[in-house]
Amino acid sequence: MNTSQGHWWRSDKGGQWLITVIAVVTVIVPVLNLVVPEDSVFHLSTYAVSLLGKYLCYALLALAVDLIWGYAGILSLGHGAFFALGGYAIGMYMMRQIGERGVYGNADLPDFMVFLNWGELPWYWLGFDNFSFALLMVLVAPAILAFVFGWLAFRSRVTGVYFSIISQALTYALMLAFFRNDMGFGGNNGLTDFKDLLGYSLQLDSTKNALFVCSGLALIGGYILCRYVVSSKLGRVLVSIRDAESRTRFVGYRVEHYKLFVFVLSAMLAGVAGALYVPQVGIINPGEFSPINSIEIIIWVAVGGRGYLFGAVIGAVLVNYGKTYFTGAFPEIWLFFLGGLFVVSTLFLPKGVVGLVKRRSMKRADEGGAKPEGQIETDDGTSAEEVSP
Amino acid sequence: MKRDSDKLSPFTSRSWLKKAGLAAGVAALTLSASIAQAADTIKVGVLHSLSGTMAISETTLKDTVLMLIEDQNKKGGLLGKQLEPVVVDPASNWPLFAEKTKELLGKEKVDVIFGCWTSVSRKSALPVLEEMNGLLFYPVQYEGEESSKNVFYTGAAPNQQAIPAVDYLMEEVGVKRWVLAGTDYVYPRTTNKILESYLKGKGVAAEDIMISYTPFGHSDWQTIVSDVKKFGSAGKKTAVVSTINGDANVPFYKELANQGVSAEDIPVVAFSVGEEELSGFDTKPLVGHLAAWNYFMSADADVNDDFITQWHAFIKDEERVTNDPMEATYIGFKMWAKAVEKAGTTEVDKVRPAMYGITVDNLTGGTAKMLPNHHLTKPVLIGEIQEDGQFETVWQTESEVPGDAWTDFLPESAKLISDWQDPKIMCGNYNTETKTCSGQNY
Amino acid sequence: MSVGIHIPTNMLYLDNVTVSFDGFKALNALSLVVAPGELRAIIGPNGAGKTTMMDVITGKLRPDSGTVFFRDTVDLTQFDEADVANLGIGRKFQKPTVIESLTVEQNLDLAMAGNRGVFKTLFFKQSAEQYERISEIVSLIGLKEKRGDIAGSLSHGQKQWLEIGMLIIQEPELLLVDEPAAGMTDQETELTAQLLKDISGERSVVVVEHDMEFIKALDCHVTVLHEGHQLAEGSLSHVQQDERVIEVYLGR
Amino acid sequence: MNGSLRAFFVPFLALLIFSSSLSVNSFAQELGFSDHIAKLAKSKLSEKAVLISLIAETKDARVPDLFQHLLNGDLYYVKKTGQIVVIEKTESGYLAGDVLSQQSLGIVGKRSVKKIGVNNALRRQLRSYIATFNLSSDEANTRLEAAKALLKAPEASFLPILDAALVAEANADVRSAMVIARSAILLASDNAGQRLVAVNGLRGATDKKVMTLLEQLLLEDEEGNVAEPNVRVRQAAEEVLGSLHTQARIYKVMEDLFFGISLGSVLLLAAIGLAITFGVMGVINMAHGEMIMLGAYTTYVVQLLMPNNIGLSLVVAVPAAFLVSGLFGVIIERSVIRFLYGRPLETLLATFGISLMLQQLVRSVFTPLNRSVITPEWMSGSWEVNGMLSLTYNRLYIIFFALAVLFLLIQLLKRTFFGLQMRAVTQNRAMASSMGIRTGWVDAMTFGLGSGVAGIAGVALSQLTNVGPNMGQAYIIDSFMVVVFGGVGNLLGTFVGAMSLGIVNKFAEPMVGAVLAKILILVFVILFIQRRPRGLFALKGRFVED
Repeated sequence: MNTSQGHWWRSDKGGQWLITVIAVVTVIVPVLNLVVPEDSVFHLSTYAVSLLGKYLCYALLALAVDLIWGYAGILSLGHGAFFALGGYAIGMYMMRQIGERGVYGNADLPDFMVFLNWGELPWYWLGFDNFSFALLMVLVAPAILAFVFGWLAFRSRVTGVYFSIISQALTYALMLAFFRNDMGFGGNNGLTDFKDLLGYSLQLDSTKNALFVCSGLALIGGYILCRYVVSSKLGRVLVSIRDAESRTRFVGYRVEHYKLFVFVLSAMLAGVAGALYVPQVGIINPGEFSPINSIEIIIWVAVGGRGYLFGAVIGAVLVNYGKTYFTGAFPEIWLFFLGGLFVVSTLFLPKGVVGLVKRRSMKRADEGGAKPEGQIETDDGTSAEEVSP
Repeated sequence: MKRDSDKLSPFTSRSWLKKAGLAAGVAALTLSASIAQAADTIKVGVLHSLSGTMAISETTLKDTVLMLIEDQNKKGGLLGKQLEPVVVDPASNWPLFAEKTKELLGKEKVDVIFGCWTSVSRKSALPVLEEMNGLLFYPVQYEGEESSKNVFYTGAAPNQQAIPAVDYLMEEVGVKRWVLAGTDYVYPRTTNKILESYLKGKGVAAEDIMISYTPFGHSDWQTIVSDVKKFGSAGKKTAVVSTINGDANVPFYKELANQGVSAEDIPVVAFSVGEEELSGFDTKPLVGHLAAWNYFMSADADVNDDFITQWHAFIKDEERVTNDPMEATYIGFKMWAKAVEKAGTTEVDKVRPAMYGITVDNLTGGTAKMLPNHHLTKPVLIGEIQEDGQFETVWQTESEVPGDAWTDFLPESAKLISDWQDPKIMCGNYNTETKTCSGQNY
Repeated sequence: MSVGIHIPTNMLYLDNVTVSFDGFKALNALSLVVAPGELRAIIGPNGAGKTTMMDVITGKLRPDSGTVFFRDTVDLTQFDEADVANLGIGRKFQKPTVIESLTVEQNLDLAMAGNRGVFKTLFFKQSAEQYERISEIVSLIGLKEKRGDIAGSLSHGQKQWLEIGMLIIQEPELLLVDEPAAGMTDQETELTAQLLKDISGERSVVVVEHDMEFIKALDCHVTVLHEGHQLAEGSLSHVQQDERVIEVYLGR
Repeated sequence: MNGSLRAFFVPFLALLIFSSSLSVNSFAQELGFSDHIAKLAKSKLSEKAVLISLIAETKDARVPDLFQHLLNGDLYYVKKTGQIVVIEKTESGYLAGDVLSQQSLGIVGKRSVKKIGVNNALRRQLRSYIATFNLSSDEANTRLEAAKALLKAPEASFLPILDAALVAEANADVRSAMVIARSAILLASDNAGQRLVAVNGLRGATDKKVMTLLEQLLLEDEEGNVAEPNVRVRQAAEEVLGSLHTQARIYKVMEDLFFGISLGSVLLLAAIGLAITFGVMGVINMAHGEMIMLGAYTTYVVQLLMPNNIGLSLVVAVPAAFLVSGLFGVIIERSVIRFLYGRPLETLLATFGISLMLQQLVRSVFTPLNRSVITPEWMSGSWEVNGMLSLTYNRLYIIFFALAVLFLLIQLLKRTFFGLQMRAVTQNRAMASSMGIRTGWVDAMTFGLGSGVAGIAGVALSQLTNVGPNMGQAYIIDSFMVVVFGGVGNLLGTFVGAMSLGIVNKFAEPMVGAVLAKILILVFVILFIQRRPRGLFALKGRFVED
């Protein structure tokens, strides 16, 4: 029997591999960067460290999306919003940390407020000079948004494409709102020019490596958390919601509560990803809210393979590596490659890269019943409900 | 069935070790080895978006840099070495500007970067430039309020574009009532703040200033144009100062024309509409509206004719236009080349001091001089749009205006000056009241 | 009508229920009483309102007018599907709806009576009794060998049974079963009828069915629906002789 | 006085009056027409203003034409000789004609001549002169335009000529326009009585420019002195203004409504193709915006192919755009989407990839720069209902166009055999197939139809906004909002959805600004979907559970 609770790790071979790789990378990358001398062949540039750190953050974000899409069938086209909110929360902390070192030397106000003649710090900036508060907000801000939005949507049973479209509207509205300078988040320029985090200069290689390690650990932690959730009975309720939402209700589960729970959890993970991302790339601006970004996240998950968790991680890294490579190698035509990749992967890899590998290995060793948990039967977010006579 | 057993030991030690070893090998192979090559060329980074929303403007600048490099190489390169362009695409994605800057400086080891268009892209790249001590030439007019050691700003500061334009309207056209219309982002916000303060200083009453912001890519201007019409019917000569960004301009001007607002009634002076933007417009309804720039393609100068000829030959299209940011790129490139020759090296710390005081001929006549605040002296031209998409210069400053990094019309900013040459100052934001460099000393 | 042993006099009491879609009355002043422990069959031609009635009872649809009482006191129209399920009403759909990507065991585990709270399920651990309970049910529905199999791999009939098993393990007081015999072999049909008869008594069972053989096998009270209201009620032989029934339904 | 007599008399009078009323020094007066003109070549803009007055004063018969050429920007001078010429741009080059001798000089090199530039002040001056000449036109419309033009720049010097024209004028509309123009001029009179008469003469004029003129009377200078010293005139002006303001408010509401309907029709056009590909077929078509873009680029290409028939080009572009976008749609459907039916979210990914590729395609073919699509004459300008309310032609046409497209589409779906097949396939594919409908063909045609309609929308949008690689992106989210808000699978819902969003947006905009209005609309849609999870016109009943 492959469902018993004690086995939730054992059965996750892909996850074990993934965590091993991430753990090794998390250890080795800082060593290659900091310890190995620069002229060595094995030296890793700081540029590569930041790049890999960015990939890890994207991977965590993809994981968050796979949790709701792969397991609960909720296709959010607005998950970038939670990522961005987490990023803004940590960005606001770092803005406050600049203190007197801003260009106007004004300790009370961020630079962009100074030259736009703001009198005082708006109330929603209060508390952000405290790291713990900011950290709390990294989780709370996305959680509140997800809770309110999810509560409204799930309660009135907005499902399928309707949910997708209004989640897209949500992130679009937030993007427009954050673009407004009147909002007090730096408008289009966003928050930038960060100096340090917890007193450590962001320009130091050691800080960068520390952030990289944090990203690696967060990804591992996030993965274990997600794996635990999807392997629990709650995870099976989610799958049941995904496959037959109406049926699940008739069994007595309050579908909206479950969806809300996993949606909020996913938003918080996305927030953490954003919070780790921003110090590594050095800027957060409303562009992160743009609907295109959220669609891209979905694509990472789809390319990697939806509903396996580790598939999302692999997809995020693959697609982003592809982007980095193509923009450098074929700056003029890289969109052809990227667009083509999406088309080809939906046509020929309906279950993503992971699905491809699984299918191969399953053919090789066909031991009945070894179908992975979370394998998708219905390939769309709308649940396959009963059909009337 | 086992329950709760060995839950906390996901990996047996053997498999763990095996996997770790394999993973380490993979990681080491794929991630390491960015070997610096011995430099026998001078690498020039080009950091302009070739895709995404900004590609429309930035692709031209990429081509301009490539043309200048090709030209320089024909002349024998610099310091006896050939120039080698390294083009990357930050894809109109702001964090990607930081990443690509890192790539250019860290991986490609370029000696100088020409790039960026939007302020946010520059702000994104800035910390990286400062950290890795790179050198960026930024060729676009912007809101000012910045003077980094590692950036040379070859576009106009607000005092080289917005303020002269308003002066012209006030003095030559007799405008008494002002509409400040802009896209809601930092450049229009800052420019409008500066203008508002400037106009009020000139005795314009608050009710004679209307400020209106619109989202990026706004396409439905009916209401705003109708409001402008209404605002302009109060009996005083009215003008619109437009900081409307790129794509929103076409529908804006179309709506103006269709609602019967002609340049003779309510002229619009724009800071972001140049020849290249006009080439995408149906210009007939725009005739007579104004733009303020430091360069017009129609400028009557031999050096300009040569530049246009060279551009047409390079791009293999006689119809292509030239514009202000291209001139700024041209000036920046020529200055950098001169400074490298002067310093005898491409090392940033030697090239930078060599930059101050270097002069290059403007394409409109006169000379541009690099000031110690990393801005240029520039002539300011006001042109009226003609039906052929060119500008007719209707007014021009007597001499070049020195660029001011910190505007005098915002209280906090007025205190600051920038000087990277004066050993007593040596910073980008020297507070003249406290006699210190406020903030971080970069 | 069998006499209930439980305290409520009626397990289910629909009073004058009307539901309309864009002017079309799916249920038209329908009244229906089901006693505790009763097995009741409901027949009627397509569009008679059978499924709509189920939807109203289980809280999926709100009636335009009328009330639905469960155990005399609980007005079901005030609750949604999950509430209704937790009150003790189970429903089986016409098309077998099991969670195909979960195993037989997991399906039963999901349906098993117990706390449905989010955090309870997150930290849920199966107890030995629960394991035994599932064992009982898989034996009952004849899926003992398939306990660990993915539900999607079961045959149609097996899925029907699994769903019935899920209903039983949910321990409802009232079961609503929609065409359980559809697509089953004769032998399976017989077994299913027997199963339903077995589980009624302890609980009330309402079966909607087309298959007359099956109804006959159930050997219970029959209600005939037509155009949203009750046309006749009584034993199968009784209703089969009703003129109106013959006209609208059987007579075709 | 008959027409020909007027034609002779009025300009003569006009020139006579100019010569006597303009104060120019006697030395200048002696110089002839040709001398002034020669000076135009190299004088500064401020000098040109004086020269233009002087030229007008010469009463030369060539003056009206000359001014028109100067205004149009086809007056040039030959660089070497300073000779003033009129340039006609022909395909073979610049065709020059001497202004003085009116003889053709043949084709000249582009670089050998230079344009005589004018600025806004000069244009206004020229227009006023041309208006005075036109007051004597045989065409009533031209005279009406001339009178209206004088209202824009009322100057005392035009009074005699206006009076003369008034005497000759028989047409009531033109007369009233002339009376208003005359009153406007008289407002600047030194005589308070005349000013009072003028103010009263403006009573009943429904015109914004009249409002401007009256406002000018009431302006206060820095010391708080009102421009109009006479209290009675002020009171009369305030009174007239009051009624004008009331009218303006009413027309403002009508204008907002028009704006709203116009925005609604743009949204409708953008969304209606999606209502088919997404609403009817269930394909989450992220490449919808690019279909619009292809339609707009088709318009551009059509205009390139027929540069001399811009007016006709749009008419040609509509079917062309339908075919181009429709063809792309069919190709996309056959090569990608047909493998993805029943998996709507995968169509999202694939079509998103396609949209990236299409964007890059036009970027590679047409460069990333915006393309200039010309607005034909018949779509420019506005229909002046009265001086307070004018409706722009392009918007008007687009409203009608959108309604026509909607109507035709509904007819197509309801009344044709293809529509029947289409509905059959989307409602029950298996059944339709078993009845002998070629479902594959119907799918391709349906997707092609949706894409083609998007292409048509592109033609209309090319008249309003940029034609560039990113233009599709600007409409995709709005389109989805409209379709979802209206109710998926319901063209009428799309129509009502588009119109209500458009109107709400336009009424909110003056209150909260453009940015907030847009945000509010989005929030409104989000909240609305909570209330009605399947949109405004949701299908009801059991069968929607799919």
